[in-house]
Amino acid sequence: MKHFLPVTALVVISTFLVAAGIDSLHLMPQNASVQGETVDWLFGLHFKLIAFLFSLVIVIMVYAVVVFRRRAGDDGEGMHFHGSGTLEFIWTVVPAIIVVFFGYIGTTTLITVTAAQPDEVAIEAVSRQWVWNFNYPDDGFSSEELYLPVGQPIRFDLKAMDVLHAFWVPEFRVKADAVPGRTNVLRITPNRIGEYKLVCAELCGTRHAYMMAPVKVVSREAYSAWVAQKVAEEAAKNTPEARGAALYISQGCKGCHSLDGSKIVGPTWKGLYGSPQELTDGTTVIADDEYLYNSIVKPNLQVVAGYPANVMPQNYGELLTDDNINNIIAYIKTLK
Amino acid sequence: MRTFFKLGFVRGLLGQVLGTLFGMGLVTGTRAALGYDPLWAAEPAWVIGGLLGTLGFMIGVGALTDWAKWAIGVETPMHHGAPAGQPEWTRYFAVDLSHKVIGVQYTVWGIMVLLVGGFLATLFRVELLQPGMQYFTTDRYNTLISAHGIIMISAILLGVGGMINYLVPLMIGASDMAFPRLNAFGFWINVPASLLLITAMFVGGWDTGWTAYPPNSLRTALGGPLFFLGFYTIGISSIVGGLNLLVTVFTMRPPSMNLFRMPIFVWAAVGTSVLQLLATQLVGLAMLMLIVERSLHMGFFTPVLNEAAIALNSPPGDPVLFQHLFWFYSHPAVYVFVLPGLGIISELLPVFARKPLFGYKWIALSSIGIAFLGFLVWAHHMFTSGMSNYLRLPFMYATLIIAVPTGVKFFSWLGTLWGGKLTYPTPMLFVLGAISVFLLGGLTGPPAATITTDLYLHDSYWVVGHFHQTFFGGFMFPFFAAMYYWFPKVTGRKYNEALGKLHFWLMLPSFWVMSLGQIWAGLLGMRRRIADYDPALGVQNIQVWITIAAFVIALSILIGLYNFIVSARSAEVAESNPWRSRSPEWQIPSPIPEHSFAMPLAVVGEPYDYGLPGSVYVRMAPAGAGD
Amino acid sequence: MHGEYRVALRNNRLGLWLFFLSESFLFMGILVSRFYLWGNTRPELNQLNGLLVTTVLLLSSFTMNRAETALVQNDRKTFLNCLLLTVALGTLFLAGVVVFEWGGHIRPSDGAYGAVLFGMTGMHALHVVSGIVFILIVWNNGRRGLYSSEQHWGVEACAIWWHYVDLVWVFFYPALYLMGQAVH
Amino acid sequence: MTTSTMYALAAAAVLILTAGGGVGLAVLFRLTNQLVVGDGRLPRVVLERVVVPTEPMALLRWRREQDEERMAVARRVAAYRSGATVLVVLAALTVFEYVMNLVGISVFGLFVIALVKAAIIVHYFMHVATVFAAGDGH
Repeated sequence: MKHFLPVTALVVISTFLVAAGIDSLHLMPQNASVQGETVDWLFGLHFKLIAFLFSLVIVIMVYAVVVFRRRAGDDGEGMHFHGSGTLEFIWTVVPAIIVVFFGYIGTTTLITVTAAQPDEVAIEAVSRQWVWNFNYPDDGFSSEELYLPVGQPIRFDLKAMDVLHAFWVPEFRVKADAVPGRTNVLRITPNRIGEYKLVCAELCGTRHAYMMAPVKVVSREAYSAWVAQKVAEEAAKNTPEARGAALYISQGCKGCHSLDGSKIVGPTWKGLYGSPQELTDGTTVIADDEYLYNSIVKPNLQVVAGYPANVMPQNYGELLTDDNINNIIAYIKTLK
Repeated sequence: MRTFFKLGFVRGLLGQVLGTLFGMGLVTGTRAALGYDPLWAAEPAWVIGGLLGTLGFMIGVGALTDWAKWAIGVETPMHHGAPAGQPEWTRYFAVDLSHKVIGVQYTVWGIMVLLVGGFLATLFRVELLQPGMQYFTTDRYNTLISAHGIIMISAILLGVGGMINYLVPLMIGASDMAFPRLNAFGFWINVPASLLLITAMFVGGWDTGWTAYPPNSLRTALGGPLFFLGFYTIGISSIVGGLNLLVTVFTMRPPSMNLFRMPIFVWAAVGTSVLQLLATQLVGLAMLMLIVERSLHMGFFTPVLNEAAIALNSPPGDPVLFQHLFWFYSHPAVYVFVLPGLGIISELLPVFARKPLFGYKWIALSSIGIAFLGFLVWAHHMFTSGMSNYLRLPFMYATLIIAVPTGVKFFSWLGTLWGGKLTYPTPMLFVLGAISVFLLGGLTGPPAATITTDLYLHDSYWVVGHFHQTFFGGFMFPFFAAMYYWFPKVTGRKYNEALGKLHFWLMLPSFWVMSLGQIWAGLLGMRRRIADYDPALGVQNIQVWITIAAFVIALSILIGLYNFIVSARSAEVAESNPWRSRSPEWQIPSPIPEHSFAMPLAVVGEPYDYGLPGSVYVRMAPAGAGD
Repeated sequence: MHGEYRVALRNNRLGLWLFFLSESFLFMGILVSRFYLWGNTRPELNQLNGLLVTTVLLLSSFTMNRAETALVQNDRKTFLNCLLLTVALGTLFLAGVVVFEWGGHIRPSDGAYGAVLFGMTGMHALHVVSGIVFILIVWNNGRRGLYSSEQHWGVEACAIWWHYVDLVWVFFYPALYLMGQAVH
Repeated sequence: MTTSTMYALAAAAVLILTAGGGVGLAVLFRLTNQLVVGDGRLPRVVLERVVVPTEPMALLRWRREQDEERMAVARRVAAYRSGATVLVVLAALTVFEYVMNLVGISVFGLFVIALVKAAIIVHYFMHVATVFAAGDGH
């Protein structure tokens, strides 16, 4: 019993020190969503438990290591006892109660975080290698930037067009995978005006690290103004070139083909139309309408030297109508 | 030179090369016969080549010889000792049926694979020192992290195999494992598998991580299928190893050794083996499905349907199915890695505390409890995959419950330390280090287990930190503890205590720095598996610390290996029981003779009655006596 | 019986059954995939063919059992003949699956139907082939008189392996042909 | 195939199997018997007159020998017959399974039937009990 007081005192002191240390570190970026408040609250609870359990085990271990070390000249054996059913029972049942309690808290908070809101607005987040795209179905336009009105519950419908991606804005705390063939739902109510970054959290290939999109949480007035501007832009988009430019973004061409002459994964579109292209089989063709059409529909037919085959999806012929393909070609023609 | 070409290992390598070439020729020849153009199709050629190369290795090394002889009805008596007319050392490079040789083979090959995996880690740690790409392309980086993952996993499985194969038959007084030939097969299949994994890095690599999630893994480069094949082959080793151990423990104990008088490590080995035997099949299946989906376009995991499938009204494939199959193995695999390590901790603590293991039965049953619960928690790796709450919640509860048996282990270890006469030679230091590190892993688990907080932590660096803590605390530290502890038994010589302590005091603090850095980076919002990070996250300083710590860990491991190699060759001869252990393997000479126990064992006491005057655990009894 | 043989026999039996347990997880994984992907539907398959191959495999299990019984009863001729009969029935089963089922209107690349159908039958067929090879090895060794009515672990292993392959089909047959709504 | 045709076919099959099969079985009785009980090397009926020993000890021994021989024959017949019985039961269960599916049994019901079949195979064909015996063969 002579060890009981010092050990207890050390555990208590250590618990407070560790908990205070964790608090002072500012471990996470500033929260910016209603759901995040629940998440952060649970994190706080977890950190307190961690501080206590860490101190409990480490203090007792270090104490034993120091106090029960073999002194010089002592050749005896340790105390002889095989265990204690009471103790084992206690440290089975108490942790079991604690984890069930945490399970219960986990359940209620999960229900809070995933609950549908009556006035929520749906936004479709479409992911492709390696770009994000946001469709605002209520207003009929799509955007590369995610604008959100502050205080407005949002339901994100997550879609993936090729491989797995995951939708994560650290400041919003919650994340969900975008799975091909499914529509996963993520609910976020942003509550803090500011600029954030949406990142892809599921390894999705070569440019995974760079798969980001800007997120702007703005006041409701600014949001309405932005929507009006996007709607107007949408109306102006009715030329083939403009539709092509929109397809360049919405179909993910942007992920691999640059507009400024730099090499990403596929050939740049700058100055592409009418230029000679050297192919892997050694021949050279002029990039005319037919060539461009074929390159979109059957990308492996004529592969430009220096670029890998099999990277571009083979199914654009099914995804795009001929009109759309011609719009894209019209757009490419404008890129001198 | 003649000796060199007679080594099974060398013949195996030749066999693998020939088998690979034959497989490639087979594919190309078939394509020629069927009139396909072009003749060379890289993927089927490499897959069939890899498969036949593995077979070629196993034929070349001689792991299949006895079974082939059995098939044609030739007697195959057990062979003991080096191959006829060859020096003693050659048996370590050939198929040998002694579990002691196989244990050493597992361990040494495991350490070599570990060095490869560690080397890859140092490479990409350098890349992460600063934002932007400095040394690699993103593709090369992705290959490095993927290869680091799977190569380390195979290294850990090899280390686990080494400890189990060497120790368990000795601890239960068995002459050998139940199926010595299967045992040798189980080790040697790892060698072509490791080579497949390393080859995969050089034929295009793959960028899926070790988890190989489709559809990305269906589109990745040629390294992908070779990685699937290598993973599958490692799985075969796990299955036969687990099977062999279970039979050994259940049938080859002396009659006087009941289940609760086995050394505690044997319990851990049983838990591990059950998981290996049963769960591994599922990841094998998942890998096989990936291979056939890639080569035959069987749409298990792609939601896209062709016209014929639409006409059939066929449902689409689903990428999430793969995750279920994969994690049904790969979560229990974590317990395959850590249970033996936790067993080592429980085994060594009483020896260095000079008192009985606190709560033997509770620790033993907690191993089985963890193994059992391990089957019920796989979907916590998929909390963000879009499962409904009704599915997610039971997995959350099951995951949290695992904290209970794990806690029992921790508190029982503290109970074992309490009131002992503790000494701190290197193995004990590693055991204490393991407890502290595994504690970190245990404490960073629950926030990832409650779904609400996991929605933040999932796929972040927190997870990276968490599993490195569990693997270092549950495997690496106990593994080195075991290496130092049984070194005198295996080699008959003493290791260098000063170098051992240097190893420990470099490795422990640097690991703490590394893993706490990873945890912190994760909380700041850093994702896993990214080649480049956003400077705005403010994690660059942390990355520098992690990288420095990683290099110190690498240095400390090299010091440890230097110690082992030099000491094994020229150090002082050790006494047969330097730790005054009660376990059977310490009651016989070091190094252990070919037939370990001259006389059958009789268990006459409790395994961990340290400090009880006059009591012994086992007695070597002439046949028929005892019990 | 010789003591060493007894010990080995006990180990071998336990080992083989543990392997069955392990294999059961493989086949359960395949069955789970079937229900995960197909749900309560199935493609239209030839029912007659399904019944026929099932019957053939069932008969082969009977002949295998008879071979083992004959060996125990020291009836060598029946033993060897029944082994060959089993090989013949096993081959017939394979032919039924390969020719009629694989040659049907569904190809492996046809969505989840094709993938699971070929995955299930393919993995099972792989085990049937291994069983046939095993039986041929045992037949050859039996012909040379390597098994006695007391000591014949090879035969026993081969027989229960073959029954295990049949056992898997007991679950695969309804999963492929009977369970769920056939989709036209 | 429509459901009604399937019903018709199943009914016809049952009729043919019961009527035709019964007659066939009766006709092929001897062959069937051989199929069921084994290879025909069973001891034939002994026609010559049996000399029964009169001396008491010899009589006892003779009776024991007679018993053992009968027992051996019975065991052999039983061994062969059990295989045939299992075959018949499994076949019946398969037909039952097929017919029940036409009637509209649930997936769960089909699983139960499969489990019963599996249990029969595991017990009678695979001799699962030998795993738990201490290796004493057959």
